[in-house]
Amino acid sequence: MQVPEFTIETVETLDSEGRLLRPLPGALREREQLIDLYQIMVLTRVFDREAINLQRTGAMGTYPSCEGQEAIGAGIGVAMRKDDVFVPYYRDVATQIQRGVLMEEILLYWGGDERGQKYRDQSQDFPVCIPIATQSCHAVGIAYAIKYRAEGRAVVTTCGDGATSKGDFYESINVAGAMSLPVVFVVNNNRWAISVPLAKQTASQTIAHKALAVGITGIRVDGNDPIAVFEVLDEALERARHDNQPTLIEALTYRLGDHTTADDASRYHDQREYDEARTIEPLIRFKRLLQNEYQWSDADDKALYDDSGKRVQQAIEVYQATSDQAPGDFFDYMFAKPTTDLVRQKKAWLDGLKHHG
Amino acid sequence: MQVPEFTIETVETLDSEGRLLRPLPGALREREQLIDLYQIMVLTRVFDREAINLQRTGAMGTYPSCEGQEAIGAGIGVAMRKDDVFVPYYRDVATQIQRGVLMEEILLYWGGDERGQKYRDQSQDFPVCIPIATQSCHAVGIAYAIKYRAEGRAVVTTCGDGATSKGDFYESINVAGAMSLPVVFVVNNNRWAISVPLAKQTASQTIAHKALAVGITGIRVDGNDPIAVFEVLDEALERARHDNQPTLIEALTYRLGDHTTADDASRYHDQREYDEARTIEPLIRFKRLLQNEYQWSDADDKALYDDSGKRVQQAIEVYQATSDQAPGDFFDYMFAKPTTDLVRQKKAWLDGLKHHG
Amino acid sequence: MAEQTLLEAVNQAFAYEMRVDEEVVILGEDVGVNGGVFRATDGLIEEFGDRRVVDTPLAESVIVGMGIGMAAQGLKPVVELQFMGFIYPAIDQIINHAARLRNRTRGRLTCPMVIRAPFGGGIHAPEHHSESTEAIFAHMPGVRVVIPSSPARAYGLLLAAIRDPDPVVFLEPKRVYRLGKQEIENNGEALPLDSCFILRDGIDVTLVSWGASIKESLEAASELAQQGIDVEVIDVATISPLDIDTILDSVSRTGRCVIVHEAARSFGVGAEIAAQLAGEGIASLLAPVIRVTGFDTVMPLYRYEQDYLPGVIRIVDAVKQSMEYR
Amino acid sequence: MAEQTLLEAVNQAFAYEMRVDEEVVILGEDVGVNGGVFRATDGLIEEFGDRRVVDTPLAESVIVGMGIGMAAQGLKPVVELQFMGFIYPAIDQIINHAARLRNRTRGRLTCPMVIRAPFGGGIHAPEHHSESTEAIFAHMPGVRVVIPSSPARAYGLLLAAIRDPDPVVFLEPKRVYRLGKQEIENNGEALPLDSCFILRDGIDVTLVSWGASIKESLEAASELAQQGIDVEVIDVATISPLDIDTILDSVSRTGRCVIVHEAARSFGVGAEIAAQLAGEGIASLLAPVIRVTGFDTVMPLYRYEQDYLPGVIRIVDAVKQSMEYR
Ligand SMILES: Cc1ncc(C[n+]2csc(CCOP(=O)(O)OP(=O)(O)O)c2C)c(N)n1
Ligand SMILES: Cc1ncc(C[n+]2csc(CCOP(=O)(O)OP(=O)(O)O)c2C)c(N)n1
Ligand SMILES: [Mg+2]
Ligand SMILES: [Mg+2]
Repeated sequence: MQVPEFTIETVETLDSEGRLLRPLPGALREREQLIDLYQIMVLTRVFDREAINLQRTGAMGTYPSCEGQEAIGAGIGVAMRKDDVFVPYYRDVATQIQRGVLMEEILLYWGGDERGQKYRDQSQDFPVCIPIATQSCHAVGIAYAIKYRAEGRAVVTTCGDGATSKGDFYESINVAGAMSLPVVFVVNNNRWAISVPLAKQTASQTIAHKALAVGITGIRVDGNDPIAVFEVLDEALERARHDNQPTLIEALTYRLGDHTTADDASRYHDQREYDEARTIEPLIRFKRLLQNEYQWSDADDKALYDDSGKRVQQAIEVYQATSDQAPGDFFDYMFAKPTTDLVRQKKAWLDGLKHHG
Repeated sequence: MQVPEFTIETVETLDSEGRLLRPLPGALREREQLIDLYQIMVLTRVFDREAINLQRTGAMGTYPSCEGQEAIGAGIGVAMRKDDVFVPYYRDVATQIQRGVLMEEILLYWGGDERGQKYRDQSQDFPVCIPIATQSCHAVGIAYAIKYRAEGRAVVTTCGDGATSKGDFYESINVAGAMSLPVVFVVNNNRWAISVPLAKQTASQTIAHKALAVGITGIRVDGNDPIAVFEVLDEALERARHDNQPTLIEALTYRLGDHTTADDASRYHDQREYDEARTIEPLIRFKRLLQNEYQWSDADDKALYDDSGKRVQQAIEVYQATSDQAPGDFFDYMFAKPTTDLVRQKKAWLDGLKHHG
Repeated sequence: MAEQTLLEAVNQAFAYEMRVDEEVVILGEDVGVNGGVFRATDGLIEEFGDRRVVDTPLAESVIVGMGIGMAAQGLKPVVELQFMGFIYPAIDQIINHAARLRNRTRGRLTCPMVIRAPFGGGIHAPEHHSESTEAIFAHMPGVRVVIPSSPARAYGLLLAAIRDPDPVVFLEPKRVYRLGKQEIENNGEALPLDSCFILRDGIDVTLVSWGASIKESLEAASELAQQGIDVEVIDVATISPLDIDTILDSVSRTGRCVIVHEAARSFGVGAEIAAQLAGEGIASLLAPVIRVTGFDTVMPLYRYEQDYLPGVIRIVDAVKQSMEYR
Repeated sequence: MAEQTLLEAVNQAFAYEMRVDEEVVILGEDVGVNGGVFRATDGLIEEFGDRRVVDTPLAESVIVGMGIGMAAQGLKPVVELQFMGFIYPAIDQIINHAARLRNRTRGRLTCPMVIRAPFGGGIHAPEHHSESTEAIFAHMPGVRVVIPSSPARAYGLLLAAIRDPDPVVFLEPKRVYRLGKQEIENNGEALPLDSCFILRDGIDVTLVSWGASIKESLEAASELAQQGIDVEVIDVATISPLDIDTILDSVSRTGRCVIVHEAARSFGVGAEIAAQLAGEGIASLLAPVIRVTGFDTVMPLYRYEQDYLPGVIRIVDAVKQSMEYR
């Protein structure tokens, strides 16, 4: 009569000490592959820190750190194929970099310039989405188009735990289920929506349980473990590409930074919980795995960080050397062909500029 | 790793022949009580038929028949207390009548007159809600107010199966769960949303499963069985009143009419499914129960139908004798105190009326 | 070539375009087997299948949102929202995404989508089924708002909307869905999306309207003609971007302007037209601009809806009032 | 009596009213422990508890929808939506329910609710955080739209909004949240919800604005005064219902009107004001009504937002242009 309680197990491959709990998936058996995974996490971490610095020094606007969520992004990026489509939220630096978005573009966007979402080397992925959960709907539509043309591709879309309270999230997973569409929803469960902890967000036992409401597969994965994330994504993407089966994946992690640079988490954080989360964050444990099993030395590590630092510095230089948009550029992308009225508005604006210098 | 499949049993007390499958609940042990339940179903059926007639003859506007859903409405109405609050959708004639809404008011509303929602004898219940699932949100707010004042009352809100695809439905059940509010959501699963069958609406195994997404109790009940509906409502309402526990109830039934008088279900209905649904509709089987167990005679039945017919005719007479609203009445309920501009707009309108007669 | 209603013209435009363009996909509630609650998509699922004529779950936000995703992939989704009163859950997707995708990505991704909804009062419909809120959409930079008022314009403008590379909110005046027929050549010719239509030339007063109110505007013009007042009637049709030049030009000749719309008066589309007359057009004005509109109230239920709608009498009065002003 | 910012004034109005009225309940995202992302509700959860200052799940539609249910039960919910860019999922609840509940039930149920949202650009915020779409709400019959532009008006108007028996959309110009302080007596005195505020008397031109643009309007007026042009500055404040009489009266004295707003120009609130000048006010007008506004584009990201916002230079130019017109 009543719906039973039951537990959804969390998929893991690493324990908190970085020890392997079970064999590695086929696609990640090589040392190089694991180092690639680590490398993207480190690059993301270094980028993230520098982005925060840029904001602090006034060289960039508000920025949402992805510290702690690098493993999710890394796992998604490795699992996706180039011709799949990624529909991100705003903490997806790791995946976006892998998908060809340039670091300088990410900086440009948070630096208040639309050209940061033009993505020179990535034509199909959606830009960062700010209005929470709205992107889930776009992912469903892209999946429809893929299925319509029988292209055998898939869509991955991300969001946060708070986003799962929104109608758009639910409507999207429901339509994906009802229409059987090739889309994977990855929830970054970092336990907070700004200051609101998950317990206030929903009474559901897990976020993976929400899959039951719409009849799709629900999976819970250790989001601090990029191998496990890769594994569940890889499987989900195969189901999507071959059988048009959608999946909801809850990736468990913790937001290690403030919500954004405009936030002060000390106003509401639980310090003990935070300290605990720090001990199981993805980079430390993955480094241990490499150290224990793959002869990864401190020197290797330092070299990787140095190299990442250089790449990020280069991106910052390109960002800072980017010339301004042409004056009044913002008038030019409203319609394919500028309307009479916009032509006039732009002319008036340029005239004013000329007049006043 | 993956969410398991499991079955939610359907609560039933009557089989399709009207035989009792288990003992009656305490509150429905007396013959009179059962007859009351039957009486409200019959009255609703008669009202519904006459309302359709009124529409057909041009004496009333579009009307959504509730044929087939009388047992749900009857069960809800009997289970609710006077000081609970009802937040209906548009097929809730049975419950509304029990809650003091006058039949002539219901006619007046569908006859295109706002006074039909003034409800002379019912001060707190919400009016009929047309924008699908939006009412679920109101129910949550009412439940918040009740809990805020620790009044030990509860809210019941209804919607259709199609409504469960909407963000508002999900956001509401989620908030009810997260905040632990005294509200019962009853989904009238009549298998259709206009022409869209449930299978196209969602892939979830049952609608009761959706409760799992938000961590509240989910129950499935035979919606053609008013005793079972009463029973699950009664329990849910107690949980709500005493423990602020929300419940989602899926009441299984079938839409026996067109969607509304503006619809033609023959364009899309599955005739065999429909014929089958006819055989298990609530009135026939409840009559069998009364005949088999409570010496209900054909004469009793005829008397009840006649009496219901008379009551409905009286309501129709009152409806048809209702004088028009005062000219320009529609200007007067926008704000507690009319604004300067509305006073002017009304005056201009009345002047025009005077001028042209 | 056959006589068609506005509704049939919509249906014919669909059939035409879907035959020539595989990328056109219709989606919405009840658009499939049922052919839409007004039958605008009648018969299309039979011809094009349920891949291209898609019955969706009841969820306006994701319907429009998925349209955006489809459009970004190069499909040309035409979304039907059953009534304008139910478009609001999708506003977020329209204003925050459809209208901005091109700009946000500097042209990398675009949104060639049409969002159709029947609107307006006067058909004895239930609560929430009779509103006119085109002004809300007109105020959103990046979406076009188009309203046909005749079968031929419905045909030509819908084709244009589907072919347009940007999002179009296409509002259909349901009161005239089946009122009056017109011969339409099914030749796939689109109409421009940036021009008003002058339906009747006149020298005394410019009467500006759109949608179902065009009917009463033309009737009023005929009546006024008998009284010796020569009214120019303009169907705005492409509400946004607005072809103000045609209106300014007309008023520069007549000196007088009456604007008619069903929507609530304040902050309605009529306000923008009047505002431009108070700006650019001021030197032409010989009389106050008069707006004959719905009132700033909820649209009454059907028994009283005629009290709300701008009828011929109110239009005629307004034109005369304008003429009398010196 | 202390000097307060607009933000502090909002906070103080809350504290005042919540002390005297047990029915006032605040709800929204992060309004509790965090005190709201701008700190408008700072400290309130400590004083009034989490029953009365309620952190909700992230779901704008149900936040407003539950406010309606609470209000119908006689509570006085004050809902915070974090930014105007995120108000759209709740529009359905506002236009279809909050605005109509009294009318639909002929006064049986009412909706004494306030919906607050910070709005406007100029603070270097991310995408979707800088829009001004007050016109959309102004066009909804049955809701009031109120925009304070100073600490004192924020205090008095918020108190009035909370006490008002009908729904009020209360938009706070976040650019001036912390810009400038004002002494406010915490006496619980509300300001009227149906009157413009004349901030500066003048005889040459009427300058009409609201929200953050009041700042530039006043600056422009000072600058123009030095050039010998005497500008009357009106803060509309209560956008809807609009106190047009005060504006018409001013223009009847000056003969010239310039309207300033951040929102996109077309179909904005300025259009309604100009339209009334083209109607009732036509005889007073000595010059075209000029609108100095945002453009019909997406609000640019922060690096270019100043290009979009109506600054002092554009306002001064417009006033001079108006003065030069004969
Ligand atoms: C519709 C909407 N409402 C509110 C906001 C403001 N906001 C930005 S991020 C955020 C919290 C999101 O939490 P979650 O989904 O858990 O993602 P996280 O930031 O924790 O990664 C809120 C409320 C928004 N961007 N969009
Ligand atoms: C938001 C919204 N979208 C569309 C409609 C049009 N409409 C009215 S009833 C209905 C189907 C509702 O189906 P369901 O929820 O199953 O209830 P039922 O009518 O079957 O009882 C639709 C689509 C509406 N009223 N509101
Ligand atoms: Mg989170
Ligand atoms: Mg149904």
